[in-house]
Amino acid sequence: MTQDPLEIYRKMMLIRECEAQLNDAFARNLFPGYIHSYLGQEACAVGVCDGLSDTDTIVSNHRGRGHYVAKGMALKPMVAEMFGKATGICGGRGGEMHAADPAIGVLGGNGIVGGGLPIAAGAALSAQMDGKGAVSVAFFGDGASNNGSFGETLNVAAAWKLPLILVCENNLYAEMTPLARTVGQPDIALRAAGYGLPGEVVDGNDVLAVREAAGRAIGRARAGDGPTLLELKTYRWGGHFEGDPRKYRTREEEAAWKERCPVARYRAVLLDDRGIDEARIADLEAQVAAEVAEAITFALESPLPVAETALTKVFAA
Amino acid sequence: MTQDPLEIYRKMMLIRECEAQLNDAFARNLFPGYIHSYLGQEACAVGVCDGLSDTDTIVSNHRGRGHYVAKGMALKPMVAEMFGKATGICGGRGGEMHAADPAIGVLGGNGIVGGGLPIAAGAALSAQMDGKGAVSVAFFGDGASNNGSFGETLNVAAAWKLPLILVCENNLYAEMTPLARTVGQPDIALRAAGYGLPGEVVDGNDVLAVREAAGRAIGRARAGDGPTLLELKTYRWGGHFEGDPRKYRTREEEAAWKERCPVARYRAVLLDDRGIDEARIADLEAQVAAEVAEAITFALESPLPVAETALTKVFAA
Amino acid sequence: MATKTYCWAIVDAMREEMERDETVFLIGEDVGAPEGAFGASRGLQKTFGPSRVRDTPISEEIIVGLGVGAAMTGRRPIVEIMFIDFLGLCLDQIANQAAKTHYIYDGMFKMPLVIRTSSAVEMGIGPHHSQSWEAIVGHIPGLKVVMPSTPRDAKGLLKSAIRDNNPVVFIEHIALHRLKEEIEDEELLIPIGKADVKRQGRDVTVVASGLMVARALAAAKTLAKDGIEVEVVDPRTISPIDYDTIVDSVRKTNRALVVTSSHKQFGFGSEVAAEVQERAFFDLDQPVKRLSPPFTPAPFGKQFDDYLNPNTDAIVAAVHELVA
Amino acid sequence: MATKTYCWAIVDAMREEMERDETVFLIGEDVGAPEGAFGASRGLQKTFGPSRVRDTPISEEIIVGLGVGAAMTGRRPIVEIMFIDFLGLCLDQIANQAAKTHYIYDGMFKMPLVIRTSSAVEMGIGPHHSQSWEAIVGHIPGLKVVMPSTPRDAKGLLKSAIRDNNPVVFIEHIALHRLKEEIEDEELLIPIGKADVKRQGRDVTVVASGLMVARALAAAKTLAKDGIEVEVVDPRTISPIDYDTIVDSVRKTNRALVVTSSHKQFGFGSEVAAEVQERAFFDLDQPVKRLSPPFTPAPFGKQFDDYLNPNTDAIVAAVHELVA
Ligand SMILES: Cc1ncc(C[n+]2csc(CCOP(=O)(O)OP(=O)(O)O)c2C)c(N)n1
Ligand SMILES: Cc1ncc(C[n+]2csc(CCOP(=O)(O)OP(=O)(O)O)c2C)c(N)n1
Ligand SMILES: [Mg+2]
Ligand SMILES: [Mg+2]
Repeated sequence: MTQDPLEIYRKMMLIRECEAQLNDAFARNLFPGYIHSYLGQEACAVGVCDGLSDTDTIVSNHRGRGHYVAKGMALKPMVAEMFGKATGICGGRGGEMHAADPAIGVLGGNGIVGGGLPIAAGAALSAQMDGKGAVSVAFFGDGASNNGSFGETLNVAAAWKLPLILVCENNLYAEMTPLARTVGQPDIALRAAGYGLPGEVVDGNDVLAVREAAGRAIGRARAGDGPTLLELKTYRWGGHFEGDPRKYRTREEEAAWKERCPVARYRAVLLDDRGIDEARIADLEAQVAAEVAEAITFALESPLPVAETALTKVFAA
Repeated sequence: MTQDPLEIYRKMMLIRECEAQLNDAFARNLFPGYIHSYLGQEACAVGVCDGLSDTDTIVSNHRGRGHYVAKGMALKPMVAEMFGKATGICGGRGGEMHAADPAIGVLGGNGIVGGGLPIAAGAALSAQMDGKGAVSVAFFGDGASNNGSFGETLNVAAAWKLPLILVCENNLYAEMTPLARTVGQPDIALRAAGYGLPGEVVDGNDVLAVREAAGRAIGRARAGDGPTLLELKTYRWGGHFEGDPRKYRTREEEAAWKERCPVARYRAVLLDDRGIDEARIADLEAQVAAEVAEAITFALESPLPVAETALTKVFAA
Repeated sequence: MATKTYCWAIVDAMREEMERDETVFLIGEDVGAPEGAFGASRGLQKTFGPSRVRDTPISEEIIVGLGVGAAMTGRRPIVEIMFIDFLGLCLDQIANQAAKTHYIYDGMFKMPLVIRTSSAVEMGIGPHHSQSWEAIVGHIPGLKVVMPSTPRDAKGLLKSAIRDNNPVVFIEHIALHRLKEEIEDEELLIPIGKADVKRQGRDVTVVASGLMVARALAAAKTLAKDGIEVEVVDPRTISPIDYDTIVDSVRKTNRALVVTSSHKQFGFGSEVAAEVQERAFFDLDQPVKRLSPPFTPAPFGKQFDDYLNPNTDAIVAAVHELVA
Repeated sequence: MATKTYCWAIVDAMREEMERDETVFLIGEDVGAPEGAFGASRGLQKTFGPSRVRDTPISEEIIVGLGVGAAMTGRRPIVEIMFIDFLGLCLDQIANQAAKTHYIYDGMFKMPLVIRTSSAVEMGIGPHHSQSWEAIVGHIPGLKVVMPSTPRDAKGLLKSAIRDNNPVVFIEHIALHRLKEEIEDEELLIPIGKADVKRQGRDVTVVASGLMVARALAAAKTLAKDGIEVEVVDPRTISPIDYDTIVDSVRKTNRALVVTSSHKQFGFGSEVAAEVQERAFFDLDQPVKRLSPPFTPAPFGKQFDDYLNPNTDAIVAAVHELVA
């Protein structure tokens, strides 16, 4: 775990800036395709990944940039991938929903809701067989928790005591449908007990709370004590994708959640509790903004992959 | 619900005899294919179905004869179906894993473990839309509760308050694998709470306990109060199918469960608590045995369907 | 007559059938209050209420299963699977349950179930949203599979599908949703299983489905300038295929090309080529040709899609080869 | 040399590869302590322990998914899906995850995953255990699909599949499990993607897979008595298909018949017929014929299976028609 409290803030700001500047590029018609923004959920990815090292793995979903950044993916190739550029980490083939980096344990995003959970369990099985204390994390949404793969994964993870941390980012919506309309009971974490693993509801907008809960779960997993389901209550500031008119919720609800901004909250902690001065924070913010701007410029200026390359790498040698 | 306590006994004995005489036919090489015996689980089907009427529906699984008999399927066409005969209720096309009768609300068995749960939910949705208080029951095994369809069904049923009773017959094994090896927690009923519906563990070898619990669940469903998950703890006396050498468990374990024979237990209740005399019971037993023998003879003497009929009824008019 | 988009044609078909028959209902992700991820259920929940037009959780297996159970108990469900790429999560309910129930139970149950789904092949959305999997459902006996290429066909076929007593997989294409066409005000029912000759011609038969129909027609226009008259046959129904119409055309033209958005391997192109050569071998002057995207996943980005998928020029070139 | 059953050949292949490479492991329903529902993992858990040979719950989606995740992190999983009829429960993990991961991530991950599964078509077990769905996985780019018809092929292909860095769907047939053949004691690796000419002949090429290979050979014997020499080609690999071998044979015989246990519609027969007519049109004296079960579900009972599935007599008759 990071000892430097500013490092946590830097990661959160990296995500925040990345999302803001990508939305900006989108608004200026510079982005190809959909953006599934991670704005508002920064504390989730950063709090969880803070306890992980490069030998631990994560599996992401369609809303993955926060996870990629928090796990330490290099910014330029990550952003270039979002634009589908040849300089992207997957050469531009993956695009907005798919980036990966085996070197730091990022096993990819997914276009299939719930598709990553079984894969994360597979990575946990590998880690268990290796016996070196590595863990696997699955990030998924509240919507994914209603898919069949969720129950299968909880059960297998509990039965085999896999070193798996199941992180449900409950942002209250799946596309345009509020969670309350599609579940019998709104706390996803409560589903854990029935499958025989611990489950915990955490304030997903409080990075320190997430970090603590994740730390406990990671510790249990490393010690061979099996999986944990964490439900991080949070909110997706944007629409399902950029451009979504968000008719399914009120501007008041959005404003109330923005009041609980995870970045601002942690900034206040730094200022008030950790005695870090405003100037240092502002400095870091400027630096992060510049870094992201550079990555976006890099992506915009990068070439598209040559179309003929689509015929390559269907099979591995 | 049946008021006549002997009627419940008759149904249990019908199942018991049916299974015993089918096994006998199997031993004499008169049965085509596999027999998934229901011996030992009689109280489950009878206890649950006692609260149902013909307008209520059930969905069964691969171990379905108990359900068919308990729901009132005519014996001869049911048994003939098991033998794949032209006189079977499905003309012999369904065979041992598939019998149905829309007239009494039997929506079929299934060769796919877990395949029936979503269908039962669909029938419950129909019943809810009809608004006439009918309910739907899904029978499935402990093994099926580990399939993705289980979680999806619990969640939808709870979210929509469907008039659905989910009956898990936990007989401790899925094929040759004991449940304990494939779950993190052995009580399937405990999974209900996390999805927002009531769950209850019931002694599946006590027909009155099953009947009572099912009655409550059916009552809730009829009243519009939504679904219930019942876990009936029971035991499969035979192997997964007849001929299975049952190497995965001890003869002692089997003997201990046979001590708790659901049929003998209820027989004792009739004798001891209800003051029904031995002769009347023995009479009924003889009558049931004869009825089953007649059905088996009917099936054995019936012709196989003409092979060319396989080309018909792929589509409905 | 009114000009309608493909998307509105879908909405109209459902609305008309829901008005006509109260056992018809619609469920799926975002189909209710949000009125469809692509607007294909606009106004329906407002008219028919939240019981008959319901949002489901992201639970593809039970979405189809709910339809199966409801169809067995007297209703006519329309269930929506947002993208056909999600078929892998619900194929059991489609192929083992919906497709076989009428048959297994000796005709005791009808299965008037419509599974509406969409392809987004060529829209640049990447590998999990760019597949054209009609062949997978086409391989299953007991299913009907429909893939309309125009607004009018979409409306008429969807209405027929809803009235059909069998499971119908109804495959829309998101890129066609904005296509416009005049549609008569009278009731429109287009029979499932009938191909449509979209253009008459004597020289080459082009069998094209979905997105490819418009391109085949555009290619035919170009080729006409060179004096090559192409007959364009849109099967509309992928299973069962109307081979009578296709083979009649080939008997006349003696040359055939099949153009699809799905892979050649085990795909629609192979199916049609195999049957046509069997039925019309001695009428063929050339082997039946197939034009398809190559056998790779679909990477993210329009440039890949443009490269991988057959376009009008490729159709023109393939026809030239056939008549050379 | 030792005589081995098809089933023991499978066991031997896994045992040898597990001994050779400790990253190989096996999971599936009943594969561990019960040693396989059909005995195809006999002795493996005893030798390799319960961590490397594990019983899973009845959770097909995660069975494959566990393999995907483990393969991405350096292992070589063998996962068993008991019957291919259960593909509808795990097709997403096979087709969208396993098949595409290497491609999407630009080659950063290998996917050395074997999905072992079985067909029981023709065994009288009824509609949910009698399908031959090789065409469904054959339609997916990024997968290899193998379907051995003899013990020796089973062993050699399974060993190759385990060493392959790509996902391989390995389709056994339960009825072949007891088939016996002599297999060399030396290491046996049969390359994926190579067809095998099981019998030489000059008059007609019969392409047969799985259960049908033995029947094609039996038919060839009968036909030889009438002076008709049949060449029997067993593709062994369903995807990618070794068309070079098949087309070479057809160029020689000028007549081709494809015999399969899967439906003609969108099936292996159509795929082969389409490609063969495209590549060898002017060498063909007759259209490529296909012999397949009719397009119905499989009802319970041997009499139906015997009626529905191609038998030796039907092959003989079809060949006679081709040479008529
Ligand atoms: C299996 C599947 N079903 C549906 C979709 C379409 N879809 C994409 S994202 C999404 C909502 C996901 O909601 P949630 O899991 O809560 O994640 P969030 O978007 O809120 O982060 C849906 C329905 C999909 N991609 N995959
Ligand atoms: C989806 C699926 N997976 C596996 C099988 C093979 N199979 C048939 S019955 C069975 C065990 C089912 O166990 P359970 O649900 O507990 O029912 P029981 O047989 O104990 O009554 C299995 C694995 C199947 N038919 N369907
Ligand atoms: Mg969400
Ligand atoms: Mg069981």
